[in-house]
Amino acid sequence: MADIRARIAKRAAKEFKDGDIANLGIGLPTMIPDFLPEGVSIVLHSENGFTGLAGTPEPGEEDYRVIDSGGKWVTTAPYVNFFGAEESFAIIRGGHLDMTVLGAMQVDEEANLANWIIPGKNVAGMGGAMDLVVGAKKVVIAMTHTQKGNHKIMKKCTLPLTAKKVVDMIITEMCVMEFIDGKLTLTEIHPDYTLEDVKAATEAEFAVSPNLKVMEEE
Amino acid sequence: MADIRARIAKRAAKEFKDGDIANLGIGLPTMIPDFLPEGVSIVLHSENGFTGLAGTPEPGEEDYRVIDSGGKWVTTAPYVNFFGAEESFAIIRGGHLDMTVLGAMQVDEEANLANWIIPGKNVAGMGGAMDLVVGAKKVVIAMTHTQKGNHKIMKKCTLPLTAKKVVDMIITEMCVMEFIDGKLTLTEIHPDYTLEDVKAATEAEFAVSPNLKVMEEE
Amino acid sequence: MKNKMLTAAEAVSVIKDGDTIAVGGFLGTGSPEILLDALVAQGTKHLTLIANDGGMRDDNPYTGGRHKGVAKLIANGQVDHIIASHVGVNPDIFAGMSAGTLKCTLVPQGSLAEKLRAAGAGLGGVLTPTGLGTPVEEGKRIIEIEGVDYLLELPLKPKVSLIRADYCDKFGNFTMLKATKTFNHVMAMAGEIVIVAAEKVFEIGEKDPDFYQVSGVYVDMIVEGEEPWQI
Amino acid sequence: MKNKMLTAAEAVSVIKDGDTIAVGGFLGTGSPEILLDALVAQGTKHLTLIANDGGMRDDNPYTGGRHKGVAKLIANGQVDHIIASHVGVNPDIFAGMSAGTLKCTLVPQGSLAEKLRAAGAGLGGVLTPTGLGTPVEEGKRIIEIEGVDYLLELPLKPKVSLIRADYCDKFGNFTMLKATKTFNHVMAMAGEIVIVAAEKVFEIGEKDPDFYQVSGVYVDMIVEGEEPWQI
Repeated sequence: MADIRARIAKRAAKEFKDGDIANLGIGLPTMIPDFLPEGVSIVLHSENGFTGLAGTPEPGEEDYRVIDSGGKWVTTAPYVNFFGAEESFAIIRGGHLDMTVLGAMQVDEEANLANWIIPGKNVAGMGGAMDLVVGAKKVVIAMTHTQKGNHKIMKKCTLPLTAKKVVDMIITEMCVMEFIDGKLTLTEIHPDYTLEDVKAATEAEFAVSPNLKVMEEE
Repeated sequence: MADIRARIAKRAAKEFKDGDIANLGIGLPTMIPDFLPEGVSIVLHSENGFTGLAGTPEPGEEDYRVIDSGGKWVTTAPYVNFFGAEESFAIIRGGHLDMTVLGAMQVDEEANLANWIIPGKNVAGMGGAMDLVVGAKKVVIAMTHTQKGNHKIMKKCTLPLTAKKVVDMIITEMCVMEFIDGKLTLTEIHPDYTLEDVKAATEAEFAVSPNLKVMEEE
Repeated sequence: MKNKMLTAAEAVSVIKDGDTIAVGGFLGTGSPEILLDALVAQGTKHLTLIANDGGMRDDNPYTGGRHKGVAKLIANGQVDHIIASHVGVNPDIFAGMSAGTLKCTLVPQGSLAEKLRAAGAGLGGVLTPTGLGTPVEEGKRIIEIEGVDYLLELPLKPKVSLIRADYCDKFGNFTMLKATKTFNHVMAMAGEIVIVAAEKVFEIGEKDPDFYQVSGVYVDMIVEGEEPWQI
Repeated sequence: MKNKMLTAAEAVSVIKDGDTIAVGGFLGTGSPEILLDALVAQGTKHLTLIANDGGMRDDNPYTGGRHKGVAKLIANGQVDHIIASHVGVNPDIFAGMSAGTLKCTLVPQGSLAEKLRAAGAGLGGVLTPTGLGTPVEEGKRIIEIEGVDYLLELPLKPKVSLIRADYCDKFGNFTMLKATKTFNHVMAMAGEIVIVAAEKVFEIGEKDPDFYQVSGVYVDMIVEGEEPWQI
């Protein structure tokens, strides 16, 4: 499982170019900075109000004024700039983020996304997720292909949506899929899996790119 | 004429209470701070981006970064704070100004205001005037009662409007009129004039307050 | 000039049972703790609370063992209705919802900021694509512009806003350091009455004008003595 | 990290004939003079110019005898259409309008700021009472909310925004002193491409983070050498 998560994060890391401004969702996406290619450094936006999220402070070095959007104490890059919610979400919603990478519960053929209501659980709230996926220039979903045997890439999301028609790319341990001219298209497949494996694990209909590539580990 | 202008400014000055935040239009209204009653100091907002407009700098003491909305170099109060247009007009439009005092070409019975298009002249633009009269808590029009014998307090404005139903009070050399329950009402009259004089100089219909007072010079 | 300096107890006495208040900060960081403490002491009930979240309860490892931010009000049963973007961090909120004592309205974080700003800036509303096709659109108008749909988000105006600043002057101009800014500026714009709790209050003119980030025209009351959070 | 440092000539070369540009400042104060000089030298024509006003012509007593702000572009015949709130200070604008060479669209100053901010903040539009019942409402939609009418003001998005800052770092975080802020922040938000001209550019990390007022994420190009205005 650790391998699978790292595989997904590594592949997602390749989507970035130097200087990109991005917001990474909690969990798997936060592993991405560790896997950025040589010469690529990115600027991380934290929706509670800054650009220039860096790492975790040493114990005793915490700054009580600097938390991330999960409430954890964090450190910042030298180019950090802090701002209020109105500015933080103007940055998000105004198209100033090159990319956001988030997990999902479901994605469907129409690029709809569901990732905020877990059935049977209390609804914690969308926080900034709805804004992020509507506002970022590119929305990448990084997730395991299925969840306890259940499909996550659906014909139509059955869970309440986070947003409609917003997903650009899906990266799983099995493959990479992209919405090309609005059509969900398989563009890379991991050597461990066959096309039949991917089809079986995917409820959605998808096209196969004529340039289908191998999803490389390194 | 100088006397008349000072009379109007003096009367307008009495509308302020200590600490009021105000924006004063160009011309006559800028004389108001000189006539504020003892113990009353007000905060002047300049729509190009600050609260704390003060006076005129000594020659050689100009700060090229500090102009007023007319483009003139000015000085600032010790509590000055500077901001951009989005904030300056949020202050204006969000009801954070206690008062604005402006001149007018026409005001009418419905509290409509026309003060931005001069017939036969080029249209310079409304600048911040439309925002000011819509946003300020109280809108006081300080002007001469007539213009070259023409009425300015009309049944209905004939010039293009600056805003609809925004005027709260009119102060002229002849009298003070207020909109009380939506009805234009004469509340003060200057000792130099009779009610008939005011009626002759006013096209609008107006009520006379049962508490009609003398418009005092001092 | 008006004197705006008050004690925390004097300032929060303007808040009455049933009022709508807004409290700045994000998970407690940037929240005005001395005003919240005074409001807990005052015991005002049936509040509608506008905040990004529910703060952090004392058992959260990032609190140093005391309730952080609006968690104080919720733990003390003073809130009937919370309007927030995310309430998952404070378990008291789910408990209150289950018990039927707390209503929760969820608003996307960016829309929450814009709704507050709209109230403060005199806008009748703003159009946003955020929330379209989701449960957020329930009961809201959809406005189409050149073939594109937007949700109409209306202004959200608190009676009282409780703001945290690091520095303030006696006019009310204030400055927030680092990531304590969240929601404090827009709530200062939006509140009918605005109370700022500052770590340090300077005399007017003591600092350069550009030292202050937000104009004191929004501020009605100032309370000194906000402390750095204990880590 | 991307290198954003360029000469003024290199930076303004992204502006092509017929483009829509926005220029910060108010009657020239807070306008990026070195970028405007470079754009005059480049000679780009048929521009649509978004600015608060028309700047000041060299014969205005507040200019020290040289064109201030966007007056340079207008004097040089580079602008076909100006979108502004007030153009009365610069007589070249009335002359151009009379000659039929310059079109002028007037927008209330607060609406101009909000239209730019809407473009930068991803809003589909904002509702405002400003302009209702006046010539400003022509061609605009009126939206009624609970019996109250508002004008729908749509976003205004320039291709290139020219901004002035006093201080900037190489990431693009920037700071404007005193009354030079007007329209620079919202235009930095709104521009597809944003060029900042700064008096002084610092290395990244040289100053405290709260030294900077606006995030460098908006900024694509930085030009050093903006000079204090000669009085």
